[in-house]
Amino acid sequence: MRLTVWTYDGPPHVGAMRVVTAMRGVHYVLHAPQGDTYADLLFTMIERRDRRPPVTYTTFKASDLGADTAALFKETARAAYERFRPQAMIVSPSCTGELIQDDPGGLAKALDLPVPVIPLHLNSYQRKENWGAAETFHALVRGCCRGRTYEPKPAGARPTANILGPAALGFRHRDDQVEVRRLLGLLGIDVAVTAPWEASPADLARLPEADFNVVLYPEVADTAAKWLSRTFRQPFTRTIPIGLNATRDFLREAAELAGVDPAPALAAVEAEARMPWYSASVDSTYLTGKRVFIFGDATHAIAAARVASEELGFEVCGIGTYGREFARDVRAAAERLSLEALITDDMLEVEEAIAAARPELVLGTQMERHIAKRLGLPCAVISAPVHVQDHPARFAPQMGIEGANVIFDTWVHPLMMGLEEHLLTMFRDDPEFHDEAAPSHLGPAAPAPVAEDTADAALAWAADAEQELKKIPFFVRGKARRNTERFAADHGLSTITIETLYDAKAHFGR
Amino acid sequence: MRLTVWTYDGPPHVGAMRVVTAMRGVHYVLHAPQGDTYADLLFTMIERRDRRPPVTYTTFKASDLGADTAALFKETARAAYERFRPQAMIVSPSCTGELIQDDPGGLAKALDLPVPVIPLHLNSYQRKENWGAAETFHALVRGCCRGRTYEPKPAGARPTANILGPAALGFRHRDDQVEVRRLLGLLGIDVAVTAPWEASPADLARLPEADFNVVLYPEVADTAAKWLSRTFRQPFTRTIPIGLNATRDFLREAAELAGVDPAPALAAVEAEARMPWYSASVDSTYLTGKRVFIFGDATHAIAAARVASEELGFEVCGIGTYGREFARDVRAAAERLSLEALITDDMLEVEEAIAAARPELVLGTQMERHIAKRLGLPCAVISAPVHVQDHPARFAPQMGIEGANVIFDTWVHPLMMGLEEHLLTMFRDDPEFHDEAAPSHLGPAAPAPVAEDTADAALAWAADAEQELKKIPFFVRGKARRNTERFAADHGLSTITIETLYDAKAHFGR
Amino acid sequence: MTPFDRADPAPPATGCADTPPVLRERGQHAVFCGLTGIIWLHRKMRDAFFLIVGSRTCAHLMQSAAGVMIFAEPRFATAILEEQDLAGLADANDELDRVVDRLLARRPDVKTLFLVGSCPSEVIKIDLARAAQRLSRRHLPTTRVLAYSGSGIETTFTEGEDACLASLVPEMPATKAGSLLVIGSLPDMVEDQFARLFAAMGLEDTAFLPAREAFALPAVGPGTRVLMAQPFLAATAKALEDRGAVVLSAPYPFGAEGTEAWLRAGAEALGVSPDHITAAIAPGKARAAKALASAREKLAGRSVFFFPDSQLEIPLARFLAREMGMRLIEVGTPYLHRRHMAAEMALLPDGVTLSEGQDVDRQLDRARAARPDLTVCGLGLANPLEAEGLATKWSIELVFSPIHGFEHAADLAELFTRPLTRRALLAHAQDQSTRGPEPCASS
Amino acid sequence: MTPFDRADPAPPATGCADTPPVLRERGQHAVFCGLTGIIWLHRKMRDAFFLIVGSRTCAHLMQSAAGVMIFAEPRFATAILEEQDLAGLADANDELDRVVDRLLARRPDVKTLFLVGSCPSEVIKIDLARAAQRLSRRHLPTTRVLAYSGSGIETTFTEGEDACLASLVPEMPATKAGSLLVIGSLPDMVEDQFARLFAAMGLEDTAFLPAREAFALPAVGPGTRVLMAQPFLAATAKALEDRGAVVLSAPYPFGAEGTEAWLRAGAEALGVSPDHITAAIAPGKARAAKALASAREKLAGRSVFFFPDSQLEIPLARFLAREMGMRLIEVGTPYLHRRHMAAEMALLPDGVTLSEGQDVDRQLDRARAARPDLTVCGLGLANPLEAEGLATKWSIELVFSPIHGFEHAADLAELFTRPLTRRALLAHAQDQSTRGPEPCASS
Repeated sequence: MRLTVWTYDGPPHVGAMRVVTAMRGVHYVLHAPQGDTYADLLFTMIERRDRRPPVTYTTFKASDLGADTAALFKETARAAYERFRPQAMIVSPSCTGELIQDDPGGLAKALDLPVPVIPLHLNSYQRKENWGAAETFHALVRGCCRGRTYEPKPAGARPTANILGPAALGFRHRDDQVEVRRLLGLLGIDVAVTAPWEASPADLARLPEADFNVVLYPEVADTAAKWLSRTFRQPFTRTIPIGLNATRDFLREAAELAGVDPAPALAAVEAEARMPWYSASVDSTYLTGKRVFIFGDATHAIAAARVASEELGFEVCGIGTYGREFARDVRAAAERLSLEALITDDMLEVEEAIAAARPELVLGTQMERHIAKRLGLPCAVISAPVHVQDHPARFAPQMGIEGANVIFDTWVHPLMMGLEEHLLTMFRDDPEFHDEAAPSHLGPAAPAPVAEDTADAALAWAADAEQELKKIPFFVRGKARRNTERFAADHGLSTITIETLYDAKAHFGR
Repeated sequence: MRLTVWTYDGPPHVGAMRVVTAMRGVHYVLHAPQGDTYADLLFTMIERRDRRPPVTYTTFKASDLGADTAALFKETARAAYERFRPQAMIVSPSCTGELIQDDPGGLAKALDLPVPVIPLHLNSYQRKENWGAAETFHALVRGCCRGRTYEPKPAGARPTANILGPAALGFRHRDDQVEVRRLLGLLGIDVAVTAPWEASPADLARLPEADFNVVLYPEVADTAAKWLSRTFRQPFTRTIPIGLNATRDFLREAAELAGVDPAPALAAVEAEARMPWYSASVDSTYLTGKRVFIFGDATHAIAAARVASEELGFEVCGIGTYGREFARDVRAAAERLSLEALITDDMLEVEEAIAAARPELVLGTQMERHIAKRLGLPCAVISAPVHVQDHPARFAPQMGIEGANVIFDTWVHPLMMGLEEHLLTMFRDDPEFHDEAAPSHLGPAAPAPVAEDTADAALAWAADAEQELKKIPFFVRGKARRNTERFAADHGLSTITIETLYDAKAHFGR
Repeated sequence: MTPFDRADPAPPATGCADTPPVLRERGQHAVFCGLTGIIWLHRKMRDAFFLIVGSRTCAHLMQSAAGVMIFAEPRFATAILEEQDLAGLADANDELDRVVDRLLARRPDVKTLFLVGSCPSEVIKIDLARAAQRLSRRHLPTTRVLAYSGSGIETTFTEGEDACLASLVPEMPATKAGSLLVIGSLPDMVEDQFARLFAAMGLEDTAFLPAREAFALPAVGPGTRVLMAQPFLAATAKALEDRGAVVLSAPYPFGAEGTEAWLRAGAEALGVSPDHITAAIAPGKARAAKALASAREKLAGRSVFFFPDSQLEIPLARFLAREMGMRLIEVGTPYLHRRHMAAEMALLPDGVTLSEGQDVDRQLDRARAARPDLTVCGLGLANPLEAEGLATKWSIELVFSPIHGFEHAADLAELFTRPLTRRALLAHAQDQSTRGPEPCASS
Repeated sequence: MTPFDRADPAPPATGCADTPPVLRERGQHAVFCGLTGIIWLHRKMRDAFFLIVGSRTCAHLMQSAAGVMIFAEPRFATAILEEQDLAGLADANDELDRVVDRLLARRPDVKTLFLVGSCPSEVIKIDLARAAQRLSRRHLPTTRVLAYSGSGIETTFTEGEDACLASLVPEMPATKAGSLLVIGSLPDMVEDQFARLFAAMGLEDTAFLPAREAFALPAVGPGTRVLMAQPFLAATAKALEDRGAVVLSAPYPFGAEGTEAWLRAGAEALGVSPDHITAAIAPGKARAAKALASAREKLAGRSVFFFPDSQLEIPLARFLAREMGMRLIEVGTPYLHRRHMAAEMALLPDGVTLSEGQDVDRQLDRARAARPDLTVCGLGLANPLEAEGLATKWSIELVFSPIHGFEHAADLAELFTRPLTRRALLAHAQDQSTRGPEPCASS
């Protein structure tokens, strides 16, 4: 048993729902008790979808367990087919369904429906949401491409690519694919199929026709892309175009796969992107070296680390993911930053790590927003799981040129602005314009008290040193406290005096 | 003398700078002391422009006053021409310059420069920034169109329009014109000239060639559009396409002026706009009847009132403007909402009006953000003057289809979300999930104490009634207090009891 | 009784001769399971903690249904079963002990810990009742450990609260005194209002279950008269009867009519004179009448369709029909307890269709065919129906909001008028935009 | 003296034989006027209020230069002159009285009110000094009213602080005691650090002007030794000399070297022994040396170009040249006071170009030609120069930030390294992106 307060990933069948809900013409029959129907509201409320997910639940009860739940499944599956007439169906048990061992796949096969019925094996007691999405997408692609064989592309045709990965309930999937389609357009590459987003089973069957695949979200599309690569010799892109450097890399990678010249597209990036100027303009100087803690799915965490350190000039002081499937990649990214990656799906562990790192900005999921709020830290959201507010009405991609603009605004917004920091530094005792005031552009709010516990119980702060510490503006006070205590510990001091404070400052620098 | 803490409008020569800084090929010689050069940073810092404004200041000193400031002006103007080689120049004194009565226009004429030199008469002790912008644009248009005459348009040509109004330092001018250009594209109308934004004097000279003018910001373009209408029989649009209803109206109005069918463009609005669904979706039900106070320039205040009441279902409880030139229009808009408009440029008066209205949301300028913060009210910015943060990197128009999406996100963001409101209502005494918590999606912040003064000194709250009032969630408590006190006053009660509180609730409704 | 016993699934109908016909449906249900009640229970009982023994789905349900909006660390958690837990049950008990020890070490302020059974824990038959006894022995007197089931194979939505409260009943101290006990979670503000009203009738010692501190349970005995503030508490009522209490029959306190009848039933049972009651309730009753008048203008003559959700459907439909003049097309309820609904059903207008259970697709067909003016349904259905042009009221709000009693009668009505008002506002504005352009620029 | 007198425009150079050549320029200045000092003065003196008598431009300057970022109601305002005020000056005085009465009624906590002259008020010759006397008579003992000019035709940027402090000097009580007076606004934290250091040398009663409460002015007399913490206080120094004080000559306390020399000058003048001083400053000096080492690595050998701004340019250039090893291309200063800069100029390296006054376009031409590694300039020029590929440091930050003394020597250096670090970071990353794609996806 694993004690859990909040979860990052839902169960694997929710991943399956994210795939089928994004698609058209697929129906999912889930062998599950009635409580599992809550999952519908993820899509209708958090993502504000205007249709029910294409899912039918058998909603068996305790009284059915003694009777024939297998018959209930067959009856439900047949009725669902009759009502929705999908091009393909998927079937699986939810976690409770697994326990009663009814074999939905076999039962559905026995119905002999006139469309492909694809059984999923989701291992609910081992696997999680993203794995479920990848497995479902893979199963659907395999199922729909059955019988297709590798055919060499005719020479001289305009290059084409599929966009793989965008699913329902993803973080900005709706808008990312629009921006990536634009990037491919800049290269003169046509998009053959985008999937699962609004793709039908017939569209999936056309996947092998494209020259290569663009994998936007490895969490969803990696397994399928690899199968397509093995089966139809379709290469796929590995760069996630989040941030302008990655966007440039992506353009080069896609151009190479398509055999086109990336130069015009790269020139368009330089001409159109606003983020480099916003980041270079002098008001952004104060962003330099701000310590950020990053946590999210692997794709967004790795991308955020690169954007933060290369394009915004932040210092990444912590990085982690809840996505164990891609732990190796996150560890590698951490190593490049001389950090140790935090691989966990225990939100309390993440909270501890953030509290210990005392960052000046947290980039995370909705869960890290909880944590940052409690610790009194600024935070921006970079990855699912997210709030209804992170499915905005406006165009808000993370990828490509406009994605970089969006990232600049979003990550800088929670911070105190440059000149304001200095005014605060100078006059922080002023009764009207004081230290506890929130950044002036944020709401009618004062920051929650920053957790100011001394980490090491063996250390004591002299009263005047504590007083002197309070003269340091709150947005760097945590760091000053941490550095001073580390300095004292390293030097075997048990009491921290004003001198210790300034010795530590001289030692560590600002 | 007028005692002023903050100003909404700068001096008129700043309006002139907003016009020439947006343009290309114009230079402005300003007869002004050195302190007036601060205005450059408005453009380079707040708007992050990468070029100095095309302005040369004479920067006369006290010691020059005894000597020949006129000679200084001439020397400066000649040097500026030599250095910058503009297509046209404008000259004027700033406020101090006006006092020394040197007549820059006459002096510049005497220089006999080989380009048009247009003198401005800005009346710094009477007029303000927006008037200065309108006057400057008008003067430049007249100056550059000198000698042009009305020519009927050839029949059968594709319809064309100019976009008039976007200037430097405006509220979202950069992005609005992109969106409006797209709207005109949907109608099949070509944009001939956009001005002043990136227009040259030569472009201004081409203005009379278009079929009609689109006035985006009457504050800047109204005077010029009227002159063009009188002089070249060019009609101009009067609808400002902020919000979807106004966007539809705008499309119909432009279609009529161009003689085209608006139906395809209107259909595109329905197909593309996300705001109607976001506003209709059930999570938005709680927005219904929220009381909003609106203040800004006339254009944005009037538009905001329409969007708030028609498209978001808010109740407008106050509207006003600092733009006296368009006071009549704001009064008319207020009358349609059964309100009296607040026409003032005294920020303290605005603060009083907001405190008295106790709105649940403030839509205003940077100044109202100050006020709302002090009063503990949520606020979104809808009009200049604005902060550096309101010149975002991302595409953030207010007009057209995407503008409506942006407005939805921006105005709803400061509010507590629907379900959250209800949880708060139910369990507001819970020590962990309490009333003083900020909306959960906002930063590490607790709302400032809402000003809870009793308006009428003759009224007293019984202790248990005060206690009962505190059980009402803070986001509607202000209204409950105001209603109860009004009820007590109307009924001649001097003490407010629990019964009074509930009597008032029954009387006024929720 | 174990915490997993539930009320008799089909008690004989009592005292209600002319009940309306009931459409019993079987098919896909789209209703929360009983775990969901923890969302309000963990906020209402401030010294309690809820530990669900279940799957990742249970944990995900909890945070998705409302959790992500609550920023403080919640007073609930899930012990997620993993592959190895499925193999050996003895190990599962050890695991549970370990998890509870860790939890209570972290939260020593917890005085009542509920172990909450789920679908998987029920199917693999982990005996949480026995585990609770074992853990109570270990952690009392600091922490009392109880167990109940919120599993979706046994409970729907609000039945989770019923099972939870029922598990508290055996812990209540005994009394011989005569007094009133109101059962069902109420918003604190509403609880205070009812307490004030009963106090005004001389019933100063009216008790509430659950109390704000779960550890401080009210007493129960033969003198106890139980007034149900919520209709879904059959198991709790039965458990109280087992302790000798008398459960009163009354309509539920929704709307002015329901509130008056409910207050009278409680007060009269304790011997308060009708005149005394009339005098005590007069101001609130008058206020409710006044406040409801304008809502009635908006609702009268409109039709309403209830999808099953919280078992509040019948009392709310009664209020909408009788006080607001609405037409009831179909009133769905996940489960119909005829005895506890008898007083309500007697008040329903003729010709209403009641439905029990659900086949959600067929019910949607009926709703689409009827095109009601207002559809009351869960969050999974609301936006899709809005997109089809039907105005909806999301039903879970009716469980969270203060809607009981005189002072909130108009708030209750307003929850139904608001979607209609909004649709009218937005639609009107769009019609309006066929007017000519606004005179925005002039002078 | 009236508050509008300024320091002698060209005092004879003293004690500095080999001063570097000075390029005197005439042309467009791009420097703030003296009003801007109110941005920090109104925060430093917490009982003071600044009423600018000026135009809408003055009000707009104040909020644009920094105001919109300060959310509390500022302790400054503008009495905006309107058309009718220009006609009759007698009326203007009445108007001023009315505005001041209204202001003080609203802010009864104001103990010192400064009437601040502006370009328009100077040109139309409103006599604010007389007005201040009249208003002081009316509002004392609650509020003292003083006047000075911050007009841009008479003062540049930091000269506003000079004029303000000079206006306070006649109000200072007299003393015969010998003590140290530090003049110039310092961040509170820095003031505390200096006070601690002087106290460690036995100078417990070191006073600061301005004090945090403007009403509580320090005393002055023949025993007073004045140590200038900022270089731009010529008028204030002169006014103190008129009161009998002796103004000490020293480098300014920027960098370890400047700080030590400055502290020594102050302490020695009060008779502290050199050894005592050496002992007291040793820890801070050692810390500064240590902390500055890494900054020096980043700055040594790089070139720097100063546009004129705050008169801090020469001391800062001295620090950058001598302690950081930077090459000085041009050091512009709006105004060069040779006497108060004598100790600094003696320390400047050979071959540096000093420029006084400004022709901004020609100076930009020189900067573009020199392509310095770092350009220190105002906010109007910084982004345009960045866009041309020049790294810049916005100079106003040097006035706001704690940069004085040992403990902030590295912070001062860091203000110059940061733009270089940032440019390097961002440029490096862009080069890096010519690497192959990141291995983002795998399994």
